[in-house]
Amino acid sequence: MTMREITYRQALNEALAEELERDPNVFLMGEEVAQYNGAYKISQGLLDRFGPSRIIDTPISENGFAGMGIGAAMVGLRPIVEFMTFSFSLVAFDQVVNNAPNMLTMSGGQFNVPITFRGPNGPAHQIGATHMHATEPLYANFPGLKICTPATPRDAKGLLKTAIRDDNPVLVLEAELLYSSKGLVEPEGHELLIPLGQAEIKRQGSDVTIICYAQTVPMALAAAEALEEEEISAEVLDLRSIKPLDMEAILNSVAKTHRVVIAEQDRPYCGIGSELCYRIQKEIFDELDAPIARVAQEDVAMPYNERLEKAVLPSAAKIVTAVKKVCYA
Amino acid sequence: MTMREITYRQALNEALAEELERDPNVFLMGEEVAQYNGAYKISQGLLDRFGPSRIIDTPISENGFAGMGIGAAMVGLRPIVEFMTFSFSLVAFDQVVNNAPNMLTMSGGQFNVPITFRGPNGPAHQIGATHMHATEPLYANFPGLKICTPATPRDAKGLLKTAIRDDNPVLVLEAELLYSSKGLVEPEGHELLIPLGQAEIKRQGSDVTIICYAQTVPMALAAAEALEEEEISAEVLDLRSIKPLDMEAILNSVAKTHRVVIAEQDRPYCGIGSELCYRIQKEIFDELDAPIARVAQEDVAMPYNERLEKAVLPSAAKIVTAVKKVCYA
Amino acid sequence: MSQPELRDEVEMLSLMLLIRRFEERASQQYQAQKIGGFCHLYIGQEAVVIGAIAATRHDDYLITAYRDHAHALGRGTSANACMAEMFGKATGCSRGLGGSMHYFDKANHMYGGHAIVGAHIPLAAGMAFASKYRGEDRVTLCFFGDGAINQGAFHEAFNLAALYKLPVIFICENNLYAMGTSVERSTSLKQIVDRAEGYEMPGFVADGMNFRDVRDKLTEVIDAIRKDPHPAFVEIRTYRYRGHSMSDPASYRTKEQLEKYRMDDPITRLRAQLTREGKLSNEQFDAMDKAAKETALASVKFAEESAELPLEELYNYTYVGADGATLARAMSTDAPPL
Amino acid sequence: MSQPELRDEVEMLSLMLLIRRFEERASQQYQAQKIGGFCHLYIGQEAVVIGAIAATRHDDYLITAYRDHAHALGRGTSANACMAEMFGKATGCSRGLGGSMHYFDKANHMYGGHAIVGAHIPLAAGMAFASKYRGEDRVTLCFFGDGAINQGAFHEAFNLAALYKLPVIFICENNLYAMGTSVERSTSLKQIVDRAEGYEMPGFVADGMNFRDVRDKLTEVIDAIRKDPHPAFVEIRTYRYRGHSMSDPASYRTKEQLEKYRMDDPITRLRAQLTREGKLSNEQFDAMDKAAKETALASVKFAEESAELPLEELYNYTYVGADGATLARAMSTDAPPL
Ligand SMILES: Cc1ncc(C[n+]2csc(CCOP(=O)(O)OP(=O)(O)O)c2C)c(N)n1
Ligand SMILES: Cc1ncc(C[n+]2csc(CCOP(=O)(O)OP(=O)(O)O)c2C)c(N)n1
Ligand SMILES: [Mg+2]
Ligand SMILES: [Mg+2]
Repeated sequence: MTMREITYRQALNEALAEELERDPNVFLMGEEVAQYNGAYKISQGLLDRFGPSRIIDTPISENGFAGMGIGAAMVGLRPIVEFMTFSFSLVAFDQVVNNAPNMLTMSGGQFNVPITFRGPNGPAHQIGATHMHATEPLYANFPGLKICTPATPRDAKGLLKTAIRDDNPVLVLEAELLYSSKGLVEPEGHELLIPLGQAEIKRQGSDVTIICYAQTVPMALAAAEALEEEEISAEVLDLRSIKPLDMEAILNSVAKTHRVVIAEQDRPYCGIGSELCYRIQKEIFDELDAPIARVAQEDVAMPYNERLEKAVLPSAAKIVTAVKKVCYA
Repeated sequence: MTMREITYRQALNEALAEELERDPNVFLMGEEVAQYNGAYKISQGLLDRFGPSRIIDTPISENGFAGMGIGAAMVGLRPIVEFMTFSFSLVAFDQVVNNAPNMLTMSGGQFNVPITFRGPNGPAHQIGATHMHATEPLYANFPGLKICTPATPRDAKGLLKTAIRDDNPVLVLEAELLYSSKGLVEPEGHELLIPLGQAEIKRQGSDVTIICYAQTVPMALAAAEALEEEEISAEVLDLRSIKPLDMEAILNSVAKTHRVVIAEQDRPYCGIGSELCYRIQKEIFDELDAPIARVAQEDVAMPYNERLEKAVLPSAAKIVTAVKKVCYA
Repeated sequence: MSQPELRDEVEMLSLMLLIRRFEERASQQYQAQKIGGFCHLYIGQEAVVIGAIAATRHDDYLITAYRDHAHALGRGTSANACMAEMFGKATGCSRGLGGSMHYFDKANHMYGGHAIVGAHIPLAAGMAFASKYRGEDRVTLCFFGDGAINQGAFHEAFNLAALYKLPVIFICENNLYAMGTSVERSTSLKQIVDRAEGYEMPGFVADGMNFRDVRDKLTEVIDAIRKDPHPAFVEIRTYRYRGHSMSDPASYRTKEQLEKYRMDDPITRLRAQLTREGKLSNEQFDAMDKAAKETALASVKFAEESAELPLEELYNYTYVGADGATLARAMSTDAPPL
Repeated sequence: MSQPELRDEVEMLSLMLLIRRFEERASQQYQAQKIGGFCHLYIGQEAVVIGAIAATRHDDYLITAYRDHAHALGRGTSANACMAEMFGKATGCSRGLGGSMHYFDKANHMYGGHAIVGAHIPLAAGMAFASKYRGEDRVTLCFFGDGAINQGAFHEAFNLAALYKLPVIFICENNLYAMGTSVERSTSLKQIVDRAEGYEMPGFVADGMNFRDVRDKLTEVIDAIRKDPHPAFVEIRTYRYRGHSMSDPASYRTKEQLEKYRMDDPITRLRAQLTREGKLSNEQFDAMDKAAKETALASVKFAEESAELPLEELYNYTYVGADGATLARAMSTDAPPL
């Protein structure tokens, strides 16, 4: 099978097109997804191909159309709801956390909600305090949701397709800053389905495990590269899914390296790394040769100024610093 | 000074009355706070005493009146916004997390937002999946917010008064299940101000530190009592504030006991205990004699059935189990 | 599918009686602490839901808020399943996981039972969207209270439904109060139905104490919607005899107001109409009432004798799929109950 | 305080010119990558904000969305502070922490610059609440786009403002599009102003390409509000010449439509009115335009030469109070920048 090099954006677009093609119950709705082909052009060409009854432009009513998606899912459709960014999902928060994941329990198992919420999430560039939220720790706190965070075109395609087919509500948290990045993906038509809840080792190593996801994956790879020069061999473990969490992969890697740095794109307090810390020390406390270190955002509202923004965000350099901290601890 | 025994409800009521009396810029708004005297009667008598221009009934528009409070705070008032429960703050999520705490940064320091959001939060009894959210880990993730979680009448009064006087947005997360509980409080008129960010040891002990807050405080105390019979001496540390977090008090206690159980009322994934795990192991990794254990909710949507609900929630018995786990580890 | 026959009025009256007797029992059981949490009684409003049900097909979608016992009973959920739900039993319509506020019954096209004020209104738009998407002529009935009309969710759903011309009837059960807040203290409008104008949606008013008025107005609206999908807003004026929930003494209302509405009782009125028209004898009515009371009483027995879900099923309702329980259990901390 | 004198029209025209020339420069600087993030130009809409400012007092509260350069400049924020803000410099009106979408200027009663669509509308209600609470006769001006009217926040704020009779003017700058979505594709209404009816709020329409029409309509509305506090809704019909933001080619619009509006340019029109009436010579206009261009150019120089906030101040803007920076820094993880 010859792999093709395509962008993360293209990969998402292919996933949408393939699933729309496969299942007439699948439809896409959101702001500017149809006539404008998507604010970030993820839905390019889909209106032309699938028509206005399946590719649906909405008003700026996130709470309303998120709820519409949930209602449609309760009666058998499989909606894909695009948030122009997940920062705007905060005005729809109640629908995403109270209706989508609670319905199964509240109805005693009668109503599952096969909906996919997707869109860019987390750090972007200089768009300020309200527009760059990494929402993964907020949503991870709610039982009933599944969450994935692809970092490569291949993962983007394979995870989105799986999400659309899942019978539970799934959030596909895309990385805006990686939309134009390229990577190898199986040929079109090849059924690429990557299971939710499977991490992937993106680089083998033996001295330290860098756990990362979404936008921190390329940073972790760059850090690993830099560390090689200092003779530190870093394993880069991409979670790919936040929920379910692949604890097995994590523990296997940590059992090998005995040192952990978590590189996360979110804010620190009750972030993804907090939970990982608990779970890792819980399972293999005695295997750890140093405290687990984290590289998360600084705990400040995001400044517009570029230099300050950079200071707030994780980076390869910060990951290197943290790795050294745990390696020479 | 002779202390009086009053309820948690009464303590909150006194705090409101004293602050309304002290500062004409303070006002209270929310659903049923005025004519109905509060759904949980926290604002009993305040309408009669302070009149309808300062004790204001609202429609069921949480997002709208939370935003109104923020706007009023930007121009110099000091609003107290009651959420009938913090579960309903989820429909106002964007206002609480995007407007209140970001304003200071976005305006380059020109606009602080001296607002208090308060109301019952976390587990209640048999009101189901949508109505019992422990919102503290969600809000703790946002820089710019302060959060306190009183567990006793004295803390309720002292923390609420401090919150109202704070120039930042503060969330006072009250414990509905403790509203009728009693405790000793300084006489009325005594200026009881408990600083945000100061934990309190509610019971001294030497073998294990049980970190708790809000509804898990009485559980932890009961657990400690039970453990005494098994000759385990448990120190009960009540965080009182979630943000800022009193790491000094935590580390002092852990340095003494070397074992930690975190008893939290929230859900596990990215909960308060997750963050504590990270911070404790980060600071005194070598002092820990066992992995840190947590007792949080089960990660399921809250069932109505009483027995299942009980199985989901933390309890004294579960805390005892966890303590034994870390003590015999 | 063609229009159903006009549902038999005597049968509809018996449903109204069932609702009333069922809730009287529920109230008693609540006081006896057999029922937990919140419990909101519908007594006084019976003509609203039964009028609507008389005007609709069984396969039309129905969704409502937390004051939902009547909606389920009206749709055909058994009194047993309804009572058992409040008792938290596995035989309940939501297996005891939902409680009074979350009645669901898929087979009877009852889509809940929703407790966050206003939050189910967008769901109704989505259900209507789905029937239009599939080319069905189903109508979605969405009930909510007068307090819900000031939620953002209401507004967004109304605009979306109007924009996409969705076949949904938004029914505001205006019982004059949202907890202790009267409509004029919550809403800047002379009459609620006028909110429809802000969306160029047709608006109607019906007398919620009068079964026939509700049924006839809704029949007209539904006919129009089935022919040509579009949303409509119907304000149905009614009254709840009891407090907001079991714990509310309702001291914000006058005795006179309550008495005025009691004099206009929907059951008494429909009974009188039918009797006058020779369609119902006193004996028949008494028999119906007796049957309703027996059904209600039997439901208590049924609920009491039913089993709860076994603790082992705790993790079974968070995710569907073969590994659902494993996923839900994975995040347990250090003292799991199982 | 008494009504202010009618503001001098020539001065108002010069403000409109300043806005236009400033944004032309900003556009150029954006293309040169001196400005980051999102940048939304107001060109074409100048008569809206300046008409409003001509009708209000300087101490009236003003709040708007992210297309906010004109609102700050109109209120008296210097071009230097505005340009420096986009450059992310400490001399910017929000110290370079807000960027184009978050202009704030407390001294000039400019309360932002808000980027979540609709989310600032409740803030406006709160500001108006505060002036009423204190017994001031201030009016709050709240600007938002046609796309914002379908947010729940809009609806809740409208009802609250109407219910509490708050002195706030909600101004919808209807420029026909929300990004690529035209009003008729987002809103189920023949005209936006009719939304006011759903709240029994007075509604008005003004021609946003005509400074005098905006000013006169708003003067009337404001007079009424100052006498007797209440909210009002004003739809002002206008057009943005540029794309939604710098990155939008606006291919969803026709050339003809754009040309039609350009022919009706608000600056050209006010100039012609004043010239016709002998209040403005061509020389005066040219001098004003030249001054506007120079101010804009100088603002670029100022912004370029200004310093950024030092990195050490990173933690200073999260909490106020003596220990604010300590609190913000406390949650740092293992590789803090400082
Ligand atoms: C978002 C939200 N806010 C507040 C509540 C609490 N609450 C439950 S019912 C209710 C009153 C609703 O009144 P109405 O809509 O008129 O319905 P009714 O009870 O009269 O049937 C309130 C405030 C809630 N459940 N959800
Ligand atoms: C809640 C939310 N959803 C989506 C966006 C993205 N967004 C920014 S501006 C905009 C269009 C707004 O249009 P309009 O209100 O007409 O204002 P205009 O840009 O025409 O001035 C959208 C969708 C946002 N900022 N906030
Ligand atoms: Mg009501
Ligand atoms: Mg617009």
